[in-house]
Amino acid sequence: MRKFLKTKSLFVAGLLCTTSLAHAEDVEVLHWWTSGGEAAALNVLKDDLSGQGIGWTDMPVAGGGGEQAMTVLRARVTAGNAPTAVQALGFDILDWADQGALADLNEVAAQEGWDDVVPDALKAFAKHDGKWVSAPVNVHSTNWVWANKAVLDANGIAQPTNWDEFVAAVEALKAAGVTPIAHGGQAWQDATVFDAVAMSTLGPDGYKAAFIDLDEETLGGDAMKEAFDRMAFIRDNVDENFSGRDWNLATAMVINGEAGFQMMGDWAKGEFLNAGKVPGEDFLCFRFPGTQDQVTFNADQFMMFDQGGTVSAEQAALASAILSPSFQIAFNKVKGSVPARTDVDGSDLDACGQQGMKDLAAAASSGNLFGSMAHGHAAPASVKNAVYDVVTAHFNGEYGSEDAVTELVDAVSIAK
Amino acid sequence: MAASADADFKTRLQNWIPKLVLSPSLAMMLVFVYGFILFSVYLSFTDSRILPSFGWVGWENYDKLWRLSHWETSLINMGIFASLYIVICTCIGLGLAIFLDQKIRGEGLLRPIYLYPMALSFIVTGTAWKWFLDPGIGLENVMHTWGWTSFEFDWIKNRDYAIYTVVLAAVWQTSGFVMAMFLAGLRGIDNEILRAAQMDGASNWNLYRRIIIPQLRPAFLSAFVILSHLAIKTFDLVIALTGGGPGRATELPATFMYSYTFTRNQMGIGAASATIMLMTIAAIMIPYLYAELREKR
Amino acid sequence: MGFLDIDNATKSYGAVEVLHKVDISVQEGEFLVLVGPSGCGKSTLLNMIAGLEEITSGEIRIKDQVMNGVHPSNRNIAMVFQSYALYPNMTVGQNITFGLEMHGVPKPEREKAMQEVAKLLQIEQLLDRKPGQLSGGQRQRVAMGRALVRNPDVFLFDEPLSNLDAKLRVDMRTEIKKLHQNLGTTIVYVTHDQIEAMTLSSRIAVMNGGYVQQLGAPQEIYDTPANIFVATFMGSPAMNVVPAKVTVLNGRPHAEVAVHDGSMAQLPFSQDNLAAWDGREILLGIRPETITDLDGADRKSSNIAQMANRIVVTEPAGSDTFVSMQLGGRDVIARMRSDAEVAPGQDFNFAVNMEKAVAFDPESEMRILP
Amino acid sequence: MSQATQDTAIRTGRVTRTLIYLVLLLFGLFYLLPLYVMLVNSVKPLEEITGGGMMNLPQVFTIEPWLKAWSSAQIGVDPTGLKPYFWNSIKMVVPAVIVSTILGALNGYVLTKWRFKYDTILFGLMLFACFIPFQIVLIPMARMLGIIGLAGTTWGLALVHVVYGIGFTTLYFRNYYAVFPTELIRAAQIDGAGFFQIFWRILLPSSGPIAVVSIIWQFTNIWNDFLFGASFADANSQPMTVALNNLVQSSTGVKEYNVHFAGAILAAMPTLLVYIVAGRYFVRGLMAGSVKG
Repeated sequence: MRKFLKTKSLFVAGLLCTTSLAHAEDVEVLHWWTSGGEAAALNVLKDDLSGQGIGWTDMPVAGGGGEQAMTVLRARVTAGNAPTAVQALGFDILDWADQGALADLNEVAAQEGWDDVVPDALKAFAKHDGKWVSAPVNVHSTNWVWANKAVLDANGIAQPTNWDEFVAAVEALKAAGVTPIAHGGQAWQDATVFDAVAMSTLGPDGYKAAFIDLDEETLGGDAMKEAFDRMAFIRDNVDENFSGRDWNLATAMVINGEAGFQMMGDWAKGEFLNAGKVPGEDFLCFRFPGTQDQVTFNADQFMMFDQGGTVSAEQAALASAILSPSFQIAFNKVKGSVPARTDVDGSDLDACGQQGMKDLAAAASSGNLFGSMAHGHAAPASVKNAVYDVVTAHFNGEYGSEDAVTELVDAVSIAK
Repeated sequence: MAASADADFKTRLQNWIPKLVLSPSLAMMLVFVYGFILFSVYLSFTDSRILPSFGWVGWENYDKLWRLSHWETSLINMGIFASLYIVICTCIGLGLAIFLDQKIRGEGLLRPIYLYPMALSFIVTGTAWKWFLDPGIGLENVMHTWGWTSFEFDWIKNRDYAIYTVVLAAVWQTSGFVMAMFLAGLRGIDNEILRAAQMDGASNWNLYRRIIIPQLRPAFLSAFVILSHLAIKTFDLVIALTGGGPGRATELPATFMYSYTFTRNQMGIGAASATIMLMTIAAIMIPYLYAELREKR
Repeated sequence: MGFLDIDNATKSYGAVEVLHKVDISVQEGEFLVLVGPSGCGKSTLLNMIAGLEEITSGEIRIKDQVMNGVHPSNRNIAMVFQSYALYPNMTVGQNITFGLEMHGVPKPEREKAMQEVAKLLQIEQLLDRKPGQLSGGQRQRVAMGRALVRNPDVFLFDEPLSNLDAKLRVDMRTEIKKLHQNLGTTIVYVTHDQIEAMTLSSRIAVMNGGYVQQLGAPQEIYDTPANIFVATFMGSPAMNVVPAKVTVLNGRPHAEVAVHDGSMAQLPFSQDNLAAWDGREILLGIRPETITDLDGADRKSSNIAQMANRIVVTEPAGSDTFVSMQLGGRDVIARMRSDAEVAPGQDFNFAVNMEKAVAFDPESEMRILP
Repeated sequence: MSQATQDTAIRTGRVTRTLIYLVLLLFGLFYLLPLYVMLVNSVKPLEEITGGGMMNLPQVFTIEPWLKAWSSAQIGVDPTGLKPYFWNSIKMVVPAVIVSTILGALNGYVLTKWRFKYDTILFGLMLFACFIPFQIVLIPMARMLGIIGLAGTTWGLALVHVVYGIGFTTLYFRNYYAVFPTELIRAAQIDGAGFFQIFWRILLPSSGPIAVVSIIWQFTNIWNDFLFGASFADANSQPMTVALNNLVQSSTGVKEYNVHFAGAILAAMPTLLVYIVAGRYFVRGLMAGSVKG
């Protein structure tokens, strides 16, 4: 076996030579969008392609926010049987590009002028060594707070704009016997909250230093301890049953008025809309207090796997279809996110969506757009998970803020 | 038998056919099990991250591994889980088998009920278990609506107790199977010995304690092998039930290894943990296999 | 050259030699019984003849063909096993014809052969049954049928009667003997039962510890056992072996043996060979049936000695009464007529047929007389 | 003493018996509980489930979730339900079970009746292989499948299951054949039967009980496997468990618990059937071999 695997690039090159030619007319897409809405959105893409005479081989593997799909991908690539396109997030794309496994989409990109319409923060993940390797689908922003308007109104709470106001609001809800914060105790949800809290506590520069540059001093600094203290406050204001809860069940608590707030990405909106709620009337969406100007994002992309050196017509068609304005709008309307290209007409989107587009454009132009740590857009998977470990252990009371900071520095250094 | 030089064709054929028949299985075993084990051990000394790569880093991965606090957690969990799981399954299995062996009416109905959990994977039953254990909608809630409001059962949400819910679900799945093995053992015992013991005035309790249970040794051993192998491989159960949480409180070596190899892109550390796992398994199983196989010779 | 030659056959497992240079030549039509206690190597030897175990060194020949390395099925032998080894999933008929089928005998011929054998063994009505439905005796017949149908050069029997109850065993024994007489086949038969060996065989090989202790006709082995092992193994109750001293009285060697009260009985030998042993210790072998009361003594014998001794226990067994006494410090059994008037504790005058007496060298345990 | 007329030697009093029945029934309930939860909730409309009362019987009975799970639920892009994946599973399970059982039987036969030097060590190696955690073989196995050209096929998947099932089937058959009388093999050899004839005509017809054990064991393990199915199958060969996972684990949107439960029961149906139908023979098979020394 070692002979086959002498060097990394040789290894992958060898794999790609054996890549099957069986799907000459089809594109095979590995993804984890299996819920009704997402599948409907993908169907837009599928129909688009079939209009061009290109078949769609569907390869869904749900579970764990794509973890399961990444395992499958690894097996597929190792077997020399890589799919045409794979749904992927942030650093995973760069990791695969490092392995030399991805296709060079520059030709398509040049034709379609991607460089001009995709924000730089996204390009950081969609391009590798100056080559387009991936087609971004959307941008989610993760530092949202969702609130039940009726509950807030009943308790005389206005939309909080900084941490202290947020604390006051939470205390008021608690006093009124409402669960202040709806939360699901899963590592990635804990980390999503932590993202927002850290951004508000450390400020954009501190966030960048800590989670993007992985600066040990910032990671171990006092501000970080403060962030953990705030996490402890949040922990004290969730209900007893939070552990292991799916995020959409937490959202349901806000929808039903059992809880006041939920910190969650923009995909939570779909739940409100599905429940027949109207943004601004029944529920509020606003940036996490203290992060009004910042946007932490994660973007779903389809990375294109090298199919034997050339980009096939089908693959090119798929990539261009993904970035076509019509698909971007159609998809993001369903998904709750905003388009990955900034030049599309957002008038079809709802109020939250339009707000999101505006925020994104503003943040992008003012340098306030940051990749989300919790969603793998700030640091590679190993670091991300190391942060998860510490955040979730702290959140579940395994150790205090002081220890959490030390653990964080340690865990990140092991994972680097 | 080594074939003599002057053996006839049929005899020579018969000498190598058995080996030939065994060889595909052996070849598969050597490549797909032992080859892969070696490969994995080798990887544990490399800088592999997302895919195997072959930069030699020596003991670095092991060093990192032992610095990770939740590797320790997962080992401790394994100890708690495996010992409780094996002991409880054996006790319940034996107890049920003994009870079921008392000429019970409806045995034909009860036996499949005890056995069926083994037929289901946790992908299937995970949600039901999660619901049942969830204090908000499960047992606790049901007890509350039935009027027992002080009833508390929130282990799955509790860092210190969550591992016991994993044990509970695991016991649910396999204790019936263990019961079947003991039942088979009980049915194989010669009734005359029991009658003789009764003539000697042994009470039922003594009959079981002194005569019957000692005779079930092979069943105990089989149960031990099957249970320990299931304990080591426990993976789906944790993923479906707690996802390793709350926090990392129910992480087991198998889930640890999986997450480092596949979701954290630290294949080297994953391989190191796999190597340690394999060595632990070997340390337990090899003496057992040696004793078992030697005896039979 | 015999019909079946076992020529210096040796068997070892690794470094352990379990059969030592066995040398037996069997004539056509002969009934050879290998007898000995368990672990003596008799079954190993049989398996070697069958080809089920390899020969480590030496040769086995059937009809002058060397059989070493020849597959069992090509040796033209048939075997009847202790457990009968009937294939449980086949009917009796299929069991009988399986071997023929394996040898490619066409179906009509198989049928014919099966019917003949079934008739011979009187199992025609069982042909459609499964072995599980048969009694022990019936299984035994089927097992023999399976062997017979092959019409082999040599029949091998591996303790075929040991799983039957006592009465059936005797019946089957007779049956096998009849079969041998009628068919005139060559048989090698393994048993640990010396009565079977005596009744069935034309020759017996007594084995122990991987050696053939003695090979000979049954009567020869009974009357002149080669050593103490053979002497005590063959015959039931076993031959009495007691320490004695040779004294020459009136020019004739006597065995001087202590009776119950320590006084010496002098038993004269028929032969003079032992004169050289004068004053030395020997082991005296006396078969139980040669110690009787005076009336029951063998009238044809020319050498009946008398011996007074005390009876310890009497055991009436219907046809005979067994009487035990102390002789030479050991328990000795005498076999009397059932109407002999004996009682425990009685001082009795025994008649010993010294014509049949045997003497052994106490050191080598080999027979020195006759 | 009247034991002679009794079947079992153990006698128990009336109170003890009542207690025994009570314990047995309680455990029966314990084992049935998850199935009950799944069944009850699979025939409720979704509103009734979200309204709470996990243990309650349905107020409105509906078969809709079952139909949906089987033929119209969204599995990925296409609303195909579990149906096509069911057949994928069958196509993978049947050959894998048959081949691994036959290989196990042959191995057991060789290891007990055609012993040779070091055979015990070989068996030990096979047995130890049962304990290998499957997670570590994923990557090298994927590469192997790629090399032999079986990547992403049902056959490749079946091969993987055969490889990792042989240890157990060999164990079962070896223990069973160990107590099978060797004299029968010898008799057949003298009768002229060869290696395979002996196996086919003599051993196999008597292997019913242990074959049942082996088949049940392999069938449930392979049918329930998720890891290999997800990793080594492609779009046309994904087994039922992967589809069920896609149905149940969808990350966003409304969770249709009733459909999930119905799907889960559907996915479990074949193994359940196997256990219920063959459970009786299972204990018998265990008795016949695998728990004996």
